[in-house]
Amino acid sequence: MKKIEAIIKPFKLEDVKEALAEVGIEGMTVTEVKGFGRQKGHTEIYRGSEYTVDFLPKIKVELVIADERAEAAAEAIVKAARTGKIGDGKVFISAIEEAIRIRTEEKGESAL
Amino acid sequence: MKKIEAIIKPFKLEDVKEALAEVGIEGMTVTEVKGFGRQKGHTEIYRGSEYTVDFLPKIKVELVIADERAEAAAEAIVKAARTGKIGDGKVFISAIEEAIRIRTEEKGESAL
Amino acid sequence: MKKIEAIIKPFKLEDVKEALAEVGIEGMTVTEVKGFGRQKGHTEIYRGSEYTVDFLPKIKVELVIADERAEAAAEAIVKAARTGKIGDGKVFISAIEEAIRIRTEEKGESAL
Amino acid sequence: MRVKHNRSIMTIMKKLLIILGLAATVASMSVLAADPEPVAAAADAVVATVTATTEAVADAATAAPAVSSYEEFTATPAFPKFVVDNLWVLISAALVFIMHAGFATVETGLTQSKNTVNILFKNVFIVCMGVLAYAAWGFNSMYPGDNWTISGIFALGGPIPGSFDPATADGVANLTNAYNPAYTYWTDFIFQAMFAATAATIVSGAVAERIKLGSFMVGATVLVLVGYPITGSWEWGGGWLNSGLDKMFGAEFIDFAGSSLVHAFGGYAALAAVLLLGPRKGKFVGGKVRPILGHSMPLATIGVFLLFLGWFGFNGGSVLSADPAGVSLVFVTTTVAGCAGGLAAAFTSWGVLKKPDLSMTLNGILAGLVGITAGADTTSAWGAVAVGAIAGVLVVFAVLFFDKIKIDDPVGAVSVHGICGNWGTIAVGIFGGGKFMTQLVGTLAVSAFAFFFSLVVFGIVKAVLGLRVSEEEEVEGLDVGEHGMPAYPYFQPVAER
Amino acid sequence: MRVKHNRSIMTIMKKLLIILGLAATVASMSVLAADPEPVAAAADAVVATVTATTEAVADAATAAPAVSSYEEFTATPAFPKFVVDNLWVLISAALVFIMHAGFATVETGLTQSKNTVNILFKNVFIVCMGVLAYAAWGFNSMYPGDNWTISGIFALGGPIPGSFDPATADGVANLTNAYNPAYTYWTDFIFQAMFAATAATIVSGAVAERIKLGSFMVGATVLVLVGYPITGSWEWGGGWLNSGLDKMFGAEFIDFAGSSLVHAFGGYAALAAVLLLGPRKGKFVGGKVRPILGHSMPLATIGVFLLFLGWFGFNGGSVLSADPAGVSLVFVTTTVAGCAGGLAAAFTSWGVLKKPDLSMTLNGILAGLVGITAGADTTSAWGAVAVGAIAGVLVVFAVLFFDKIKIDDPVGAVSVHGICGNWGTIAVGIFGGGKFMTQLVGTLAVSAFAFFFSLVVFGIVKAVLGLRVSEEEEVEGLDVGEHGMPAYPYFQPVAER
Amino acid sequence: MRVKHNRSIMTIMKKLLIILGLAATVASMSVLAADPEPVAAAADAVVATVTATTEAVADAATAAPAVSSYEEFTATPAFPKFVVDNLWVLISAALVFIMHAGFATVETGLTQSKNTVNILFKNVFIVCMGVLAYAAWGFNSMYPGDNWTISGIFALGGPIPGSFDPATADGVANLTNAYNPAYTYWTDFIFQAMFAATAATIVSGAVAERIKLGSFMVGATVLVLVGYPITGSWEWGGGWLNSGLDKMFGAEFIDFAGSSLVHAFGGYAALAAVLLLGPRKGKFVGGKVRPILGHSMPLATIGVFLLFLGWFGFNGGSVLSADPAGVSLVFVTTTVAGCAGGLAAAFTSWGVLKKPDLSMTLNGILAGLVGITAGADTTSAWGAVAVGAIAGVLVVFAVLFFDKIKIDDPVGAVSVHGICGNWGTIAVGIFGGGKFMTQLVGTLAVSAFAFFFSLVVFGIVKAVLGLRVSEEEEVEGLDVGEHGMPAYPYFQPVAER
Ligand SMILES: Nc1ncnc2c1ncn2[C@@H]1O[C@H](COP(=O)(O)OP(=O)(O)O)[C@@H](O)[C@H]1O
Ligand SMILES: Nc1ncnc2c1ncn2[C@@H]1O[C@H](COP(=O)(O)OP(=O)(O)O)[C@@H](O)[C@H]1O
Ligand SMILES: Nc1ncnc2c1ncn2[C@@H]1O[C@H](COP(=O)(O)OP(=O)(O)O)[C@@H](O)[C@H]1O
Repeated sequence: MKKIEAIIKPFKLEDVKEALAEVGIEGMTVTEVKGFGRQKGHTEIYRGSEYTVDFLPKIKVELVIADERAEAAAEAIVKAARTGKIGDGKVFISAIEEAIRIRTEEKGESAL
Repeated sequence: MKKIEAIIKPFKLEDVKEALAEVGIEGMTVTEVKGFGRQKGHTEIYRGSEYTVDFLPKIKVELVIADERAEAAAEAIVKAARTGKIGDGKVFISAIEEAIRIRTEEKGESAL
Repeated sequence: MKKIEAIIKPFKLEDVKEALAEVGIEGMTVTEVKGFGRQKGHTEIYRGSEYTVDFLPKIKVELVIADERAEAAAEAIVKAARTGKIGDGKVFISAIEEAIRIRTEEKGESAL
Repeated sequence: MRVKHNRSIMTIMKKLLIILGLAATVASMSVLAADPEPVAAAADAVVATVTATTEAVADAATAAPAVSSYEEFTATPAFPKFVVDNLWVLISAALVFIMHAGFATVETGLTQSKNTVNILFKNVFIVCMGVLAYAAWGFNSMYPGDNWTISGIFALGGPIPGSFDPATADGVANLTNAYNPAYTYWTDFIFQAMFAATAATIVSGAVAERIKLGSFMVGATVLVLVGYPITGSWEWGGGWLNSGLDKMFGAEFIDFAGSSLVHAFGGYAALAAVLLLGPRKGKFVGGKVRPILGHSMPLATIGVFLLFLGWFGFNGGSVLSADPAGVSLVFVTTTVAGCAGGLAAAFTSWGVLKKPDLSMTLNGILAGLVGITAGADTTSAWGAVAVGAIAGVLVVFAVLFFDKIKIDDPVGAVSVHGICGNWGTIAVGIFGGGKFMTQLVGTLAVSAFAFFFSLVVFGIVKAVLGLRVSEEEEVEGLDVGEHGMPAYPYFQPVAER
Repeated sequence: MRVKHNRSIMTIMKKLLIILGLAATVASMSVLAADPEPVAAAADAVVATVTATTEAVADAATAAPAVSSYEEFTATPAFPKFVVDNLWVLISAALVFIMHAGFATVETGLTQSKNTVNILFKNVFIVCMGVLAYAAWGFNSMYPGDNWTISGIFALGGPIPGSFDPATADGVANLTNAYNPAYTYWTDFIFQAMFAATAATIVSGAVAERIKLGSFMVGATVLVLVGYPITGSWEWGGGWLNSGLDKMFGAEFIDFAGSSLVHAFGGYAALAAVLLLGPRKGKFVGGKVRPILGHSMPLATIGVFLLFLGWFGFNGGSVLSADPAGVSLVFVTTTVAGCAGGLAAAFTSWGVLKKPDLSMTLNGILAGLVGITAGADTTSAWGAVAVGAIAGVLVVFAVLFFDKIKIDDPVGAVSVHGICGNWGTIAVGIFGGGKFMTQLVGTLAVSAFAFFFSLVVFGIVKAVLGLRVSEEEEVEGLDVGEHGMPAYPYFQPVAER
Repeated sequence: MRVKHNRSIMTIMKKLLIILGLAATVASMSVLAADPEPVAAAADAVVATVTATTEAVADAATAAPAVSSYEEFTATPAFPKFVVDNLWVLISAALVFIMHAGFATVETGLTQSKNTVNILFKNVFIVCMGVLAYAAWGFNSMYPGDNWTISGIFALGGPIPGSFDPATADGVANLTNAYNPAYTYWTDFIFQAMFAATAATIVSGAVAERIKLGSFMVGATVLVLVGYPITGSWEWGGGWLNSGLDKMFGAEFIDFAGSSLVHAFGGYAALAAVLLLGPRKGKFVGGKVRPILGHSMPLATIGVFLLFLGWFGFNGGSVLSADPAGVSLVFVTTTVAGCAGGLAAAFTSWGVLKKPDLSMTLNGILAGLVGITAGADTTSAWGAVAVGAIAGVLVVFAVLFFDKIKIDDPVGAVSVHGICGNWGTIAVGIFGGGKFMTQLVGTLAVSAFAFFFSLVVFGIVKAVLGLRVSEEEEVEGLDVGEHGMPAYPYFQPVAER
């Protein structure tokens, strides 16, 4: 199994969710994160003093998926999350050794 | 070393923590996440318009652990987090290559 | 590629960010988490009843990086995040199989 | 005393006293009341004269030549003073109104965010329902004049009139000093109506985070509609408490602005509801108290400030005129008692609990205010400091005590309003113009009635509708369960936005 | 009616009526108004006498021997009553002021957290600008006395004077009952000034989360500076609405405290701005309504409590004296209407939408208050309950209706102030002291003017400056976009702290 | 001027003037004050007559035949006016009370969430302590009558009496116009007491997020108990400032409601404390200012609205009667000055800092209000606009200036209350009824005393108890460190719930 982690722009979450649904993905977990990258933060002013907001709000989408479906899922995410502007985010893929569904104790791919 | 990631129902955190303590686990990191899965969200109404809350509040528990203790830990989590109702969550296990304790620079299992 | 996950004390984030910038790292993702570990939580009182805060606020820094730079990065983090007091946190390193830059669909190390 | 008509004591009173004897255990804090005489001496003189004055003014006013229309009345010499008095009672009504915003925010701040919409809704509902219920029934039940159903004990209510014609005798009877030396019928009604909902609001805080919305709404409505006017009629309506204790104890019962009639009533009604309801899941686990933290201290603090502000109208308006000596004394006693309560609770919590606890300090301020409410017009300034300070200490121990006996009251409503309502009433027999025994009997009577009435009402509601939300709903929060709506949807579905 | 001077109706009025005919479609809710006569009969008597009284008092006062300085005036018998009356109008001004805090919190609570600084800034700006604009121009444009530019229709404004010398005739003319039987020039100005900004504040809520800051500021300033005083002058300034409808419909137009002049004006001005602006991105997606949740229900609720409090001054102060019969009736009608509106909306939403919706209940309270505003002094207590309850039902359906026709009003301002402002004005012809047709024509005239005036103003602003922020800014929030500052920087750069 | 008794100037004053000369550097903004004469001319007439009037009324009242009891007094013709006057001062006290809620929310909103419980606790403590300290000592120290310890400079205080018997001469002396033409002893006390705590509250905001709770409590108590009454006695108590500057500069010092006595006192006391305390960790890093963002703009905005509301009592009540000309002018000047301050700060921040800064705009409103406080009764309406607008500009630059010189004042208290308190006092010599030099000397004297007194007090506290929390506690927040309690426990231990 693979784990796909995608860092995306927050307002793209709905699109990504729908794109994943289209390729048949039924489960995912999302987290609010802050990202630091090429997309530089903006300068803001508070009571006369400038400061830089380096960390921009992003959403992390995580899903564990059978090996053979990983590529399709990654592709779906990339397509749905793209705006073409800097800061669109990344997709990372890694290996997962085991998955367990807590409710049923099913293991492996059938747990997803 | 293994990393165990468990997505559980928020009100089960205390039970899971205690179950892990019983099998001798002393460290973990938890995150507030939102989950999308078979457990369908509910429909709510705001000012007359319906909307679906797809993403339900979950807690992610992460712990890194020596290979041989991983199974016991996963089992403890599964037992403690189970309610038998849909949406109980998942446990994922993956490999960790290195761990460092920042305070002492200890490495490997002794860093956990 | 490697993924470095560091759990650090919140007020060390800025130092870690700067240390990573010095070794040339340009991207990272941070999350607010709660940690449970050797650093015991404190006892607080609310309306006359004591309770223990087991979970302490921490920051998780995640970055994906080329294999050869992983060690330097981990070292930079450890140095910057250390206070020498209990609860300084951990660094975990694992393998990442693929990375994609959403904006350009670049893959592998060039996506970082 | 807000009596319109006096009635002599009834024999039924004696039966009630038996019930009261039993109820005395409920109010175990009576031990606190020591020797009633010392401090009150000087204050007695004050109240006597102020009362005399008010009556003198009243006499003067009513002695004015009868007028045949409101217009004529405006030309009488009594008119300018009538205008000020009436205005002050109206402004006080507005101040008491804002207390509901205070209750709403205190209760919201001291409970969890997942139950916020529910608490806000309940508080908003209570004000709306309370005023209308009082208009439809309560006002006439509480102030029956001569129309008692059971003399001095109970009167049927009924709707207030819709309008008066100022050009006729009807208008004169209700819009001039023929009705009251200091205010019109409308003013009387609206000031009293603002008080009415308070009792139910107090209950709302104590039963928070687990009561079914519909069940609460039904129970609270019956409390305001039927229960509150009954005990109210006993004293302010001229019933047995107002005129019946003199022969027995050598003094009438005094409850200036409602330490018992409003606050203890609410507190003991809340206690009964809480007993029927049980503690929140997770509050008492294995013999230990697990605190459930309030989700916003700024809200709780704003609420206490608003309540304090409202108290200037609650107590100040209860002078029922703008009499300078009376209102200014009441402002002073009210303020210093609230401040002393706050300091006392702060230092008590610091000493006993090791940390200066903000939520206890806030409770302490309210405790001091509740405490002085019965005797705000007859207590000396330094007596008020004492009354408030004792209330502030008392409330901390009361909160600890109720936790110890596993009675779960998220906001401390029973301690603040019940216990300190009792204390404040009794304190009139110590520091104010009353007699200890009369005050004790009076506050026990009101508290016992409130307790048993509420027990019956919520008992029936429990049997018919159920009182408590499902465990699942309690865990997930009543906001989504009862209202389908979170209070703070921070992490919204963000698509296309 | 706050007229200083009366002027007879102009022929130009007829032309206006043609426009109104067209505008009638806008106010499609007129169907709701049934038979005007029944309930109002008794109330008529009330209003007649109260008015008579006020005038009598006025006569008495003005009949007092002329004085040559303010100092002399203070020794006249009319002085004590003048002091109270004046004081009450001033206190009312303070209460109306606090409504701006209410608007700010309601609007903030019902919108997203990323636009919070922007909304707060707009509301703060509006109060500041509103008062100063009214001082510089509006007051004199709205109350022209005999200085009409187009008689009964429009008057040029100009700055208020800086000071009066109480030792001279100028002081007597402006600081004593020579100016008004009940208040000084300054009191008159400040009370009116607090009302002035309200119209723009109403617009602020409706256009929230997408309008450019600068464009809003310009448009709102023109509304307050020029637009609001015009319709104000028609009625309160003694223009054609005040004195011109009698012959046509057999009754003058009545708008006691501004259901039309303030609320409907604001509501329809908002409607025009919203139409020019379009809905928020993501609100209407593929024929479906996607609700955008308000970010803090406690803020919204605090806001409604503050608005309710302020309404005691808004309506109570509009008696323009502390007349006991008048002010106490207004307190009662205002309160019960607000409460009835809240309950009606709560149960309507519960019935129709399946859940008791807090935000609808809050809108219902405001709807009830807006509804009673036109007739608070001439409606009976139970008539006020009816007016409020109907407004509470109406507002729920109005909100649903505007969502259905894809008009995006985040806080329901058009429904609460526009629709219920119309309803309240018409209700004076049903439950209060007015005639149905006069009331209908009056409210349509004001609404239509507000709508078209706002359409022109914001139309020009749109052409010159643009109205809407960029899509990107809308997504990221106006707080960072317009102000470079988040409202809740929870996750701050934490280094070294 | 609130003097009860006048005393002639002392030679000791000269020595003080030497200290003041040195202190002049502290108040470097004096350069801003231009030609004192022009605008004030017309306004002079106003104040003269209003004062004359008030005195005339007073004379009339005191000329009334002596009465032997309060009851008799109520039958005198002076009574109705006395009732209104007294009522207005009491209502004003309630309005000033609500300012403490305003301070609490402004300070909370402009600081970090981890220090919220601490700030709320301090503010709640200050009100409670302030009122009681004033009762126990301050009132009598500030208004010594003839009981000066050092004539015109210092008087020992002592507790207020507990009660007056209205049936006796004592009652007449304190509860009737024998005490004051417009209010009772109690009213006088409570109105003044509400002011007393303000000075310490101002300090609270400036030292937020790093001062030890206990140390602050001790220091603030000494400030309120001892310090504030001293400068208060100089002017309002009839001391040297009130009666000593006439011969030197040809005019008495004027500080109507306390631009200097309350605000500058608080601002300069805060400055001294901040200097002893040092900036928050992380505020100034390597020569650069790193802003530490306030955690809730809605709280800050609510606070400013509440403060503005309270100012109607602060300034309006300082007329010390309900005199229509006086109070209505004060309402107008206060309002327009606050509004002008807000707009001026908004546009200044927009121009200078490129973005319209909400927190600066809020500061600007407060600056305008502080500015007009000294001359609210003697400045023309448009003069008040100028005073407020200048204050609004000034406050923006003052905030930038203190940041530049590395003085860390989280909420801008020194700028708003200190600098604009100075400006407002001096402005009375430009736009109001005062003389420039007198005003300058007066405000410098008060500011210098406050600064040095606070320096000594907090210096001793620092030596004995320490002033600053540990670095670790500062990083983790004072809520957990000092109170063991977070303000917003969002992520609670959730087991079983
Ligand atoms: N090496 C990395 N490891 C982890 N997260 C990263 C890394 N680089 C970028 N990110 C995340 O991706 C987001 C977008 O990256 P950025 O460099 O700003 O733009 P782009 O993805 O268009 O190259 C960042 O805000 C950060 O959250
Ligand atoms: N493939 C997946 N990858 C990552 N997280 C998942 C996946 N499937 C489910 N989850 C997480 O587990 C939670 C529970 O899953 P769900 O399908 O609702 O119920 P169950 O675990 O009982 O099958 C989800 O809310 C989501 O957070
Ligand atoms: N085995 C583990 N797996 C995951 N996270 C851990 C583990 N052990 C500790 N942590 C994280 O590291 C933080 C610090 O650990 P702790 O044991 O308190 O101190 P130290 O790092 O100094 O040994 C914890 O709060 C927790 O977030």
